[in-house]
Amino acid sequence: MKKLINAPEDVLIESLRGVQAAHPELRVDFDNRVIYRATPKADGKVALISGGGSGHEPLHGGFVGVGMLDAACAGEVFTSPTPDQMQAATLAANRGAGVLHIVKNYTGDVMNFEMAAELAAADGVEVATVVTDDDVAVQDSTWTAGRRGVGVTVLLEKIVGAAAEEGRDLAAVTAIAEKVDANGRSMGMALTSCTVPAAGKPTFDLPDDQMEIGIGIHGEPGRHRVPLAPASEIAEQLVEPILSDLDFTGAPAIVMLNGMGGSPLIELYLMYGEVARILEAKGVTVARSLVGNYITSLDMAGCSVTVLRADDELLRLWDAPVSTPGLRWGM
Amino acid sequence: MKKLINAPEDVLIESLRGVQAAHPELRVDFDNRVIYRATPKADGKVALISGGGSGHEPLHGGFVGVGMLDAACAGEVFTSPTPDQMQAATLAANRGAGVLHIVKNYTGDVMNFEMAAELAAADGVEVATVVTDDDVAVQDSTWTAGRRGVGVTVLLEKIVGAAAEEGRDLAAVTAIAEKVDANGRSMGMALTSCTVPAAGKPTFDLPDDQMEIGIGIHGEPGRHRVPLAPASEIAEQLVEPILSDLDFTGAPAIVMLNGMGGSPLIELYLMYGEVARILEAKGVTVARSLVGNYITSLDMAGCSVTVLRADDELLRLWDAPVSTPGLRWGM
Amino acid sequence: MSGDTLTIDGLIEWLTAFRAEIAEQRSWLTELDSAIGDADHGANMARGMDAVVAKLDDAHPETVDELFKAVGMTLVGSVGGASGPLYGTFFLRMGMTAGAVSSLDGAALAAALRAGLDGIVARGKAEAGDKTMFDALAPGLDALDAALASGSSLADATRAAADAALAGRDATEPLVARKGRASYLGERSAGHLDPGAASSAILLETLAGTAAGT
Amino acid sequence: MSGDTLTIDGLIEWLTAFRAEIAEQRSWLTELDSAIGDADHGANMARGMDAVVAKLDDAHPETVDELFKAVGMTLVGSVGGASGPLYGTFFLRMGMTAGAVSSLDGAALAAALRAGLDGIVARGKAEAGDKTMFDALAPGLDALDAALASGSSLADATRAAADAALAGRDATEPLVARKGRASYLGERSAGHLDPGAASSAILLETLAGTAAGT
Ligand SMILES: Nc1ncnc2c1ncn2[C@@H]1O[C@H](COP(=O)(O)OP(=O)(O)O)[C@@H](O)[C@H]1O
Ligand SMILES: Nc1ncnc2c1ncn2[C@@H]1O[C@H](COP(=O)(O)OP(=O)(O)O)[C@@H](O)[C@H]1O
Ligand SMILES: [Mg+2]
Ligand SMILES: [Mg+2]
Ligand SMILES: [Mg+2]
Ligand SMILES: [Mg+2]
Repeated sequence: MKKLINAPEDVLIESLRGVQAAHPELRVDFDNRVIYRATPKADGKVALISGGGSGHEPLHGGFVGVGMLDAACAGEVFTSPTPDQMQAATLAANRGAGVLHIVKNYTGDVMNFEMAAELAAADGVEVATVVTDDDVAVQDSTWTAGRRGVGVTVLLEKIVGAAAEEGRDLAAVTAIAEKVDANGRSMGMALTSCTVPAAGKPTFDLPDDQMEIGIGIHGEPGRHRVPLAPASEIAEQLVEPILSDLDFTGAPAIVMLNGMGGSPLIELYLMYGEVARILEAKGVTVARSLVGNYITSLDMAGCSVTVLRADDELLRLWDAPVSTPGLRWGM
Repeated sequence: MKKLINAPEDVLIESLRGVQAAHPELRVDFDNRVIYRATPKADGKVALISGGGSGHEPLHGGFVGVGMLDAACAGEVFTSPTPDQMQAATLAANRGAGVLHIVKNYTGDVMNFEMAAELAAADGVEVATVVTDDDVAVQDSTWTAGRRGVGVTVLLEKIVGAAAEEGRDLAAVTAIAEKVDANGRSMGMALTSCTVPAAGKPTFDLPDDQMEIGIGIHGEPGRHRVPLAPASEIAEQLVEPILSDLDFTGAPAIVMLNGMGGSPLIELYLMYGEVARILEAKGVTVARSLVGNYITSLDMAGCSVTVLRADDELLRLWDAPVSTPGLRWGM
Repeated sequence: MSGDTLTIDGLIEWLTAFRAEIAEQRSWLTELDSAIGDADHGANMARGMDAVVAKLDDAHPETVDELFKAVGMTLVGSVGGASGPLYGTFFLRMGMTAGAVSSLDGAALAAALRAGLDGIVARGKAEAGDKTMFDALAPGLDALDAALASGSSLADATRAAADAALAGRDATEPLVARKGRASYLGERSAGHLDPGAASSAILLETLAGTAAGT
Repeated sequence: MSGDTLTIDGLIEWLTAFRAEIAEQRSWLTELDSAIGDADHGANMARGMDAVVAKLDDAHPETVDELFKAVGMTLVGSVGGASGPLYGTFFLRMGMTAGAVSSLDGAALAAALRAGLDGIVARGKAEAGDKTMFDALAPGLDALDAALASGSSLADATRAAADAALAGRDATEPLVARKGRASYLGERSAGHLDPGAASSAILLETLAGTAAGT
């Protein structure tokens, strides 16, 4: 394992130390492993909290700041944080208008956030929860864990963050969150596995002439292993399942071409070119786009595509000022 | 070779297509492979042009925009662009106040920009040139090619871009550029090699228990191959040669912890924590910092440290608004 | 332990043995989780049980409910992931059912374990054959109940439970997962043991070992 | 080619042969550049010479200066890196020195090549022993001059030049680079052939081949 780390068990806390050193605009609670805005938002506004396993940076800690999250709870690598972390974040971030928990749909994350919400309710804080589940690689059904929450989480945190900043109440903010989740779809692929520091070796082996289609963001194998293909075909394999899952025509789309962490930007732009070409051919109008590493899987090489069916309101919230380490514009 | 590409010879042009699709605020001249601001700056302001081999993204194309570059010329991967590209960019970007060429110190880049400056001068455009050479891994001497230009190029493009935006004349803008270069030092390391698409395999082999210290940004081997070490020791090995080359005490420093492209953000933050700790112990006051992938070497895993000895003027220019795909704040 | 009951010390012995065996099997559990999950089950369980043992070194619980509450809260607060709330809930419910007693006989132990399993189901909604820890625990507790009903000693009954859990764990191999991360792999989840079933089998195995006085 | 001169067609034959041999040796040149540079010399030279041959298919130059100007401009405009301006300048200077003639005899060829090398030095400031293309070209042209001075035929003189260039190329192996990218490696640049010296040796080798009528 070749990594810029000291001991595997210290990766999380030491990385948080770097975050605190690099970002005076953030405040890191090292005991609870929670990243807050150094200056909390005004009283009376809904607070947004997210969190999850580490290894997906900039998600979530890199999205704490004006216009996005109020706090992010960092779990061990690929392991949901614990209820006490979430409860601490909920109590500290609450400005009296309630707290929205943004949870990616994984059994662990859902259960831990559920317990945290119970604890916070017991402490008298109003908590609402949105669970993202946008990964079309996973078949949706009620008798399974359902779809994974992946790329749409980034778009949701931005858009809903803007709504909270505007001062809308918890019900309205939650409704927008649900709208974003309902209208977003993602699909990912991997050229390589990634290496969890505590595991010390790649999660799976992938021969030089194969790739995984339908991966999530935890270094897990995907739905299919297929022969390595040119970028144009990879783009087809990612976009097609998205478009067959939801009609994206007749509305402005927000599109993210996300890198999994180990793929260089030159390749991500190349992939975005292919994706944009296909979307145009299929009659999808791209109104906004984002290309880069936003929700990653450690050092995995690969990418994912997220398409959000937007409307004027969502576009306006998307364009609203945001100032976080990972996403910044308008201020 | 596992990459998100089609044919190796099409990587550059197809990636530019993605850049154009993702960034309506930029205009790509595909014939000349030059990236411009879609809306040129006002007449009478100095224009800033840079360029170099591709594979270092976001440098340089990702730094075109308000507050930074006016145009960036893209060469083939790791290959300087040609004089005709640079001449085209110089003529198109000139707003009547002259053009500064920002050149990283590599024989090819220097010679091609030299020829371009000759051509532009023949066309009546006033051209000044700054050559960055901040890599302390390379011994400085007059009978060699001198030091490589690496990380300081990013800081320089930002700071000098702000100076040009303020309306200072070519001599003043050039003087600031020279000041930044003279006061910046960098040092890099690699955990892995990278793969140039046209070469099809890693530029060098690096056993699992070794790393390269003193690399540049072209996937080349470094000055020394040493045993793999914990992050804290790697940080020492990067910071020590920088601090022994220039006195960074008694002035505010701007510090960049840059990823080489294949290292995940969690590791870069961890490294930054180590670097910040050492700098503090050595009496260096970090006034501003930047952590992420800014000047990369394709998919190489590793990082570099850049430290700039700043002053009030440079800090003010650093803080000035900037809006590019790769760096954005204040607007 | 004294005869056919487990005292607080006996229960702590069990938890200590569980922690030791988890440490031993840590890489294997992670390997199982690499195949159909995210390669952290070994680290998760090891972190949690290390915390539990550290906690018990400090806490000196006097009653079984205090003991299991401490275990459950520690797991919930230190593990995260799916296994944190599930194992945490398991022990919290065990404690609530056991009450403020100082030892558990066979029937009380079986009732507590059953309540723990019900807690897992309440949290995770797993059913038989979903390819989860349920598939090791449920047959294990069924075997425990049956053995106790037929008059087996605690040692023999927990041995039967451990064997059944092991068989249940092995039976997860061909299953297609319907819960947890492995469910994202669909058909590809078949052909691998479930990591949580594997750690649960270890839990009942170490219980049998403790009850046997080894 | 006719006897002891190279006509325009002969020179084009040379350039075509150079392009073919570069294509042949492309991976090797890139491998040399991988060891002490940035792994693009093969791609650079191949891209440039492909462009040159495509250009000459269109351009039909009537005089040697037109021919070499077209070659030099094409290389400058298509190669980039260090080799683009260097090889480009080499041919531009060759054309300027050769002038508007329709063929080159030995002396005229030698003078043009010498001017080309001077152009490389003017651009790149390389000296003997810096571990660059200079170290293949300079001994090659010295040998050419010497052979012509002693009355050798064009074929024999260019053969001597090619052999000397090859020896010069091989002699770059132990050198520590002082120019170009390889200089960044310091001592570690020793023990490897210089890629530019290797392509330059091919340039003179294919010249000898053409002059020999092969
Ligand atoms: N809904 C559920 N009900 C019961 N057990 C579950 C459920 N979901 C997951 N598990 C168990 O949790 C195990 C995985 O635990 P672990 O790897 O520690 O957490 P995570 O899946 O969050 O990474 C699975 O092997 C499975 O046995
Ligand atoms: N200053 C110089 N003078 C002469 N030749 C040089 C000089 N610098 C570099 N070269 C030659 O250029 C070759 C490298 O060319 P190439 O790999 O195409 O360009 P780059 O070094 O820009 O990647 C070197 O092997 C060397 O022979
Ligand atoms: Mg996990
Ligand atoms: Mg090059
Ligand atoms: Mg797991
Ligand atoms: Mg090269």
